[in-house]
Amino acid sequence: MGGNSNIKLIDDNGIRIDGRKVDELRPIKIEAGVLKNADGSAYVEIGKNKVLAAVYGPRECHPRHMQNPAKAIVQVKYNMISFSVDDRKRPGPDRRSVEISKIISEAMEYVVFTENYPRTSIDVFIEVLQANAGTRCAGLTAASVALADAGIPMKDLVPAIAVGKVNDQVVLDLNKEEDNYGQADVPMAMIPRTGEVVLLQMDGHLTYDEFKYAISLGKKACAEVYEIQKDALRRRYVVESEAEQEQPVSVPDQEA
Amino acid sequence: MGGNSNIKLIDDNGIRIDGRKVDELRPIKIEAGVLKNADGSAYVEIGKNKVLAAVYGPRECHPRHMQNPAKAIVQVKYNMISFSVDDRKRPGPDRRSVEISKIISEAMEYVVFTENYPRTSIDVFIEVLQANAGTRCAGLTAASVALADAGIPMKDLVPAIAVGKVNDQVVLDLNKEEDNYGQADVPMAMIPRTGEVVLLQMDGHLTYDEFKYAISLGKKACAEVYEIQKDALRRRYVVESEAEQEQPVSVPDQEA
Amino acid sequence: MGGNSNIKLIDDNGIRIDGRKVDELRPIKIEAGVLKNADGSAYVEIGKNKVLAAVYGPRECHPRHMQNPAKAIVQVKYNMISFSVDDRKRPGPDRRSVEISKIISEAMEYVVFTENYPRTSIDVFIEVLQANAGTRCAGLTAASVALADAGIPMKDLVPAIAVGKVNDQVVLDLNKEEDNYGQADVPMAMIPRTGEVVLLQMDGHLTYDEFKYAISLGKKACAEVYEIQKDALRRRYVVESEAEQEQPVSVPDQEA
Amino acid sequence: MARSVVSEIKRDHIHKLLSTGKRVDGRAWDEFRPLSIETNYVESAEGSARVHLGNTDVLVGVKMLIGTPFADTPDKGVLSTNAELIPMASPSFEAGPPDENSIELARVVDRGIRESQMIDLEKLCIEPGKEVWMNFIDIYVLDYDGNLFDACTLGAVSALMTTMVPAKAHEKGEDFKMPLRTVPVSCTAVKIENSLLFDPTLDEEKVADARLTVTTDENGDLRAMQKGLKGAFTIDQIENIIETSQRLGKEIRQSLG
Amino acid sequence: MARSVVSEIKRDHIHKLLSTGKRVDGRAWDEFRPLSIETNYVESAEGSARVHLGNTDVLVGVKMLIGTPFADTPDKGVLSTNAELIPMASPSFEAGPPDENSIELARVVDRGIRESQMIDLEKLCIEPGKEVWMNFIDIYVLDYDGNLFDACTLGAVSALMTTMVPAKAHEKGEDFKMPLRTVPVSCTAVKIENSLLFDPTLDEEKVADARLTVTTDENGDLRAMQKGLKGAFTIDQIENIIETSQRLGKEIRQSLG
Amino acid sequence: MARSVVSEIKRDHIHKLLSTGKRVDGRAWDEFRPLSIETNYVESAEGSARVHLGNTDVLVGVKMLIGTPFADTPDKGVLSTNAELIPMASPSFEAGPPDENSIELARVVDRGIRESQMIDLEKLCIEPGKEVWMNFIDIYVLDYDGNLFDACTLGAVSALMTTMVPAKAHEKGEDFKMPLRTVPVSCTAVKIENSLLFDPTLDEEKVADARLTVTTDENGDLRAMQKGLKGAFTIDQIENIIETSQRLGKEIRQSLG
Repeated sequence: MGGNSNIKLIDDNGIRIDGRKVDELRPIKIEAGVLKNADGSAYVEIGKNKVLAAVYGPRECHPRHMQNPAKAIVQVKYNMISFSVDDRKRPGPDRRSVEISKIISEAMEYVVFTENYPRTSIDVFIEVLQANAGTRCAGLTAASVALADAGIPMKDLVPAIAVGKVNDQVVLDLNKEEDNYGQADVPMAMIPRTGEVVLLQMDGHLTYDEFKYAISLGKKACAEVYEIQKDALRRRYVVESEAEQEQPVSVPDQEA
Repeated sequence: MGGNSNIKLIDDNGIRIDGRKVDELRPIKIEAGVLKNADGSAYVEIGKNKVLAAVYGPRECHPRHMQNPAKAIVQVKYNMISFSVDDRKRPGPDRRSVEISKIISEAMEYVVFTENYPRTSIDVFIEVLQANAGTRCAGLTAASVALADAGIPMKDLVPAIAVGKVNDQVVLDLNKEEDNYGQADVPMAMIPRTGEVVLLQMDGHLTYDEFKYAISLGKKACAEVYEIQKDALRRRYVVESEAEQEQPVSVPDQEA
Repeated sequence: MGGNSNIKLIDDNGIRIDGRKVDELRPIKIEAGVLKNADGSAYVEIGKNKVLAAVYGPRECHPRHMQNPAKAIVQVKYNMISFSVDDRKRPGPDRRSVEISKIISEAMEYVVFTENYPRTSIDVFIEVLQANAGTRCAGLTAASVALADAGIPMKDLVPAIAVGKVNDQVVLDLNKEEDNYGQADVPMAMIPRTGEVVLLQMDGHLTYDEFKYAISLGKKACAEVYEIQKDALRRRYVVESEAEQEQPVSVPDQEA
Repeated sequence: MARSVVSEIKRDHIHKLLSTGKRVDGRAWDEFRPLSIETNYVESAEGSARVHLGNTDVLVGVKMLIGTPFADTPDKGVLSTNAELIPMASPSFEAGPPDENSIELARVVDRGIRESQMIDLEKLCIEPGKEVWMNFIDIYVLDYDGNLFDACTLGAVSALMTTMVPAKAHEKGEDFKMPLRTVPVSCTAVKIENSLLFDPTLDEEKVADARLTVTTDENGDLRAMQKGLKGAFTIDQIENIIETSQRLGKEIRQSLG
Repeated sequence: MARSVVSEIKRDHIHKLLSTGKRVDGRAWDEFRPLSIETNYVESAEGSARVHLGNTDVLVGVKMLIGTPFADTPDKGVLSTNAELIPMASPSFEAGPPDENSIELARVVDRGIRESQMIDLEKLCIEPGKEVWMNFIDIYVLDYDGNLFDACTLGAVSALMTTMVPAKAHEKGEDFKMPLRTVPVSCTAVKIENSLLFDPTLDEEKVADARLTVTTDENGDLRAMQKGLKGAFTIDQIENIIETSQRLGKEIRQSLG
Repeated sequence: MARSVVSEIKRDHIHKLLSTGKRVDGRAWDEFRPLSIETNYVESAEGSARVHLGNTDVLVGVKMLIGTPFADTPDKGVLSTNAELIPMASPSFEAGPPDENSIELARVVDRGIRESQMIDLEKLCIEPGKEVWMNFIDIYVLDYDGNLFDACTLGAVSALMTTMVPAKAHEKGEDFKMPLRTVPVSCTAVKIENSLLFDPTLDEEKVADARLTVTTDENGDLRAMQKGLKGAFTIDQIENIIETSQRLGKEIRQSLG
């Protein structure tokens, strides 16, 4: 967090530089089933973020010593492509993406019924194509839609959003400028039905009261994102059903 | 390719800077069976290039997941030693040598009767000791002699040569200066008996007619190289037969 | 070795900059059993060196292809922590530590009854916390105490010490300044009971006579170090016996 | 096991159809799959293009940085091409540094652009021997259904055609369009037994004996070629592929506008 | 196999005790293990601390070098935090480059120090845009018995509190104390079924469902948080952990002098 | 399996012969195999030598670049020695970065050259603290039949003796011969039971208990030593090896001309 910057990011009417109110999300677009090879996939746009998620599995777990005889392991790899940010990022994992992959993996493992698939691996690949703050939340949001698209049983979808503090105000869903010059960032993921928090990080400076307010904002936003996730899956289901009726007989294994 | 350079590399009598005619090969020297540990080996000098090839195998294939239950895999590693070029090359594979290793592997796999050796690996190591343009062709030329020296059944030997374009003329077997300042380079490998092309690359600028002429030059040159390869094996066979008659009884496992 | 430096490291009374005589060791402190997780451990201070050694094993050998069906392998990893030296050392093995790990491994393998534990690995980790010349000898000295602490049968403990040459005199147990500006360094490890040398290196410049004198100094010093090693184990044994009598019943597996 | 039985069945199916002159998806032997290109797909890149060629889906971005030129070309910008076969795109792709397949792919794409002299690298020199523009072309394969060579060359060429050099942000004057001279197009064919097939799908690639990529320029001249896979071509086959690539290249180039 | 039976037994034991409100080692749910900190443990470091928290044993050193600042913070020193989970410390740690566990550990410790603005990085600027002090905080875990986040944050904070900037050796004037502004303290709790336990031992971590680390400053304000493990927290539980961390943080901070 | 039976037979054979005072190839215990050295083998190196020692075959090249000196030796050239045990040379060598064997080999060769002060590194300083010559000695083992330490030291020393410093190409005046002061020679012996054998073959190395390498200078003084393998030496044995190395070193040095 850049800390107490003098840059004015919220005007006197409480309007942010992209025209939003402090408790308003950026426009969100979610699509399920966007890739052919993956067993499940999803595309998420939130503001200027563009994120793809693909799921392979349950499949044989490599390396074998990572197999769990009692359940599947969920391995999420979060990655930013080299030109998704202003400065070219060298391809390959950096320390930030290793940490994010770990906490998203842990969050997803909570909702997937891993006991159904002992000894297997469920691999989720998140690629950030264009980044504009909040990519780990967009990635997690995409991941659970992709898992559902892959037909993997889950307790529930996992919507995620970041709350932050800018110009001494708690605001929802920071954009890039707010993230760069803001005072705090709280990425979180919550299962709306149960109120359980499966991802939570914080950095910057918040009083305890500010934090409690931030969490309440995040809770409401997760519920909104959740509806958009469900809607994407609903649309996907319709498309798939129609496709099944139209599909011509062709290569043998497409029938299998 | 450096492109249309003004450097005059062919004189008015059609003679190149090293005294050759445009369709003339550099002096070639091939020797088979030059290393003791390898199952087969060959040394090739073509102009100032000095190249060694060694074959190990058929032997157990590592890592195991690369094993093919139906046939052997041919793994060629092409490498330039650090002081084989003017600027010291850092030891270890670079992107260029990875690509060359791949295309030479593919070329060799075509001629080796890999079905004879299921689940095994045939490993070919090419080391460029001194480089002077055309090392991939010299390496491939050495590789098939080393395979024959190792007693591995093959459809045929694989002679290789580069054709190029210099001062707007198509010329055979570029040397280093011609390669640096030339306009096109076409490394190729052809099995003389069948006319099959197993390696072909091109970069630079050629009209289609120039290309066709280049291929015809290369075809003739491959036939020449082929004779020198066979001669090396013939000489090797003679030496070996003589050695067998002279060999004293010594360490037990030499008898095995 | 810096070679014939003009820096005076021994005064006219034969006293070194840290007050020692030429054949005098730095103060040595050894403690066994200093870590909880390791199967055996030891801490060695010699002058300003601070070194920890930990032993795990005999345990399953990874990777499996390194298993020896007839005996255990001894794998020592010597490492300097990043702030153990004046210039920050990048974490991870460098070439120096790879070489030292190898020769310490070889020395330890001689004394461990490896035949007792076929197919296993005995892993020794040496961490130099603070370095002041002679760390490989301090590490080897710590390693055999840690092995004894782990209850692994050995022919004997292995004391090690460096002898060197400073201001044209052969001196025992170089400190950092003597090592930096000295003329020769001879790290050695000798089993006092048998007089067998299991580690020996030399660099710098020694006449043969100087070398022979150096070895005789080292031999006496190894006997001194040996006594301190044994004393550490004796103290450790007493502590352990007392602890056994006092230990309350607690977590189940501590009883196992 | 199941997977290899399926692939055996697919192989037979492809061969049987080919023997009657047909491809599985009904295309002619020299017909490309539907092609769509969306340029400027990623704002943070100086140029970018997302290419769908049938079900093959690739994203290419161009980033431009200021750096020092190579010692032997002090007055030229630097071109660097990298390809990532990310595990998202196929169950057969693994995470990790570029392997031989992605290296070959990057180098063949690079060769087509470099050898056709598409980019006027002299115009990307800021101060000879000191400062030049470095072009990083990064290729990400998002979904893999065959013929990456052509899809990625198309992506790289399209991204370059929309690239603006960000001079202003680096205080080097006004932004300007990437200085380009020609538009190279690559066409790839595989050989399956004695049939030649352009723009192979993944299923076709898997049963192919040999592969040839031909990159041509506006004049139909040859700029780069790469033979691949474990089979051989006759010279007739090579000439057939070149002539067809010259023809198809012209059509594809027009669609690039 | 034997190992997993033991761990099954341990798990049952921990659960059974917890159901009666007790921990295996007799501590209260919000009680830390005995803490001892030896500062200046390593002379060759500019600052160092060896921390024993129960049987967890970590050594932290600070090295200071002169380097160039980042382009976006030309007037600030650089902070770099690294953690090594060396195989000496646990049979489960492997040699090699930092894995996801050591990266997360280093980043959480770093975040607590960075976001609390503990170090006055402006005072570590020598010449803006040219020369600044670079702080390398290196964490070595020597013996692992749980709760590395708190032990390592304590080690890093203690090492920084004793760090002298070696200006003289670099001909940059007189040595001076590391310019510090605040003392962040992290407190970590795990959730096992419905119990919350602070400063978990390794055995407790192994059976825990979720973990939360809260780093607070002198005012009890929040500076960094990290939720981990494969379980979830309710908001009530999170608030309970934060409030307890504020209280425990104050006590621990006093002991740092 | 078959391989290990063969090695068992070989071992017995070697032992049986040694018990009668003989080596498998008929040499005396202190006799080197035939040695041939071809210098200037590779034109692109500043100096090079190909060494055959019996069936051991190594190629050493010296490349010289201009670089910056180390901070603590601002007026000295830099020496860097690297050894590659390439898979061509033996079925037991694997591709990849240097392992412990090639690192030990490179460091022992380097130590002999460095500690004997063979190269007058002060004469390789161009501008103190700014520019010096960097010597890269690269060792490639082409065929491995034992005693790499001595073959590679001979190769490195011979390559250095023919090295011309390429000053002209770098616009640093006229080329000049590498400034040398002495010729170090290493002699290596192994111990098999109670026999000492110099210049061991691969078969002898495989059954050896311990190895000792002794590098001496023209005066017979000791410059570097390295004990290896999992056995021990008595002091008497060490002294025997040193005295013999002094004698053999003198003979070998003469053959280097």
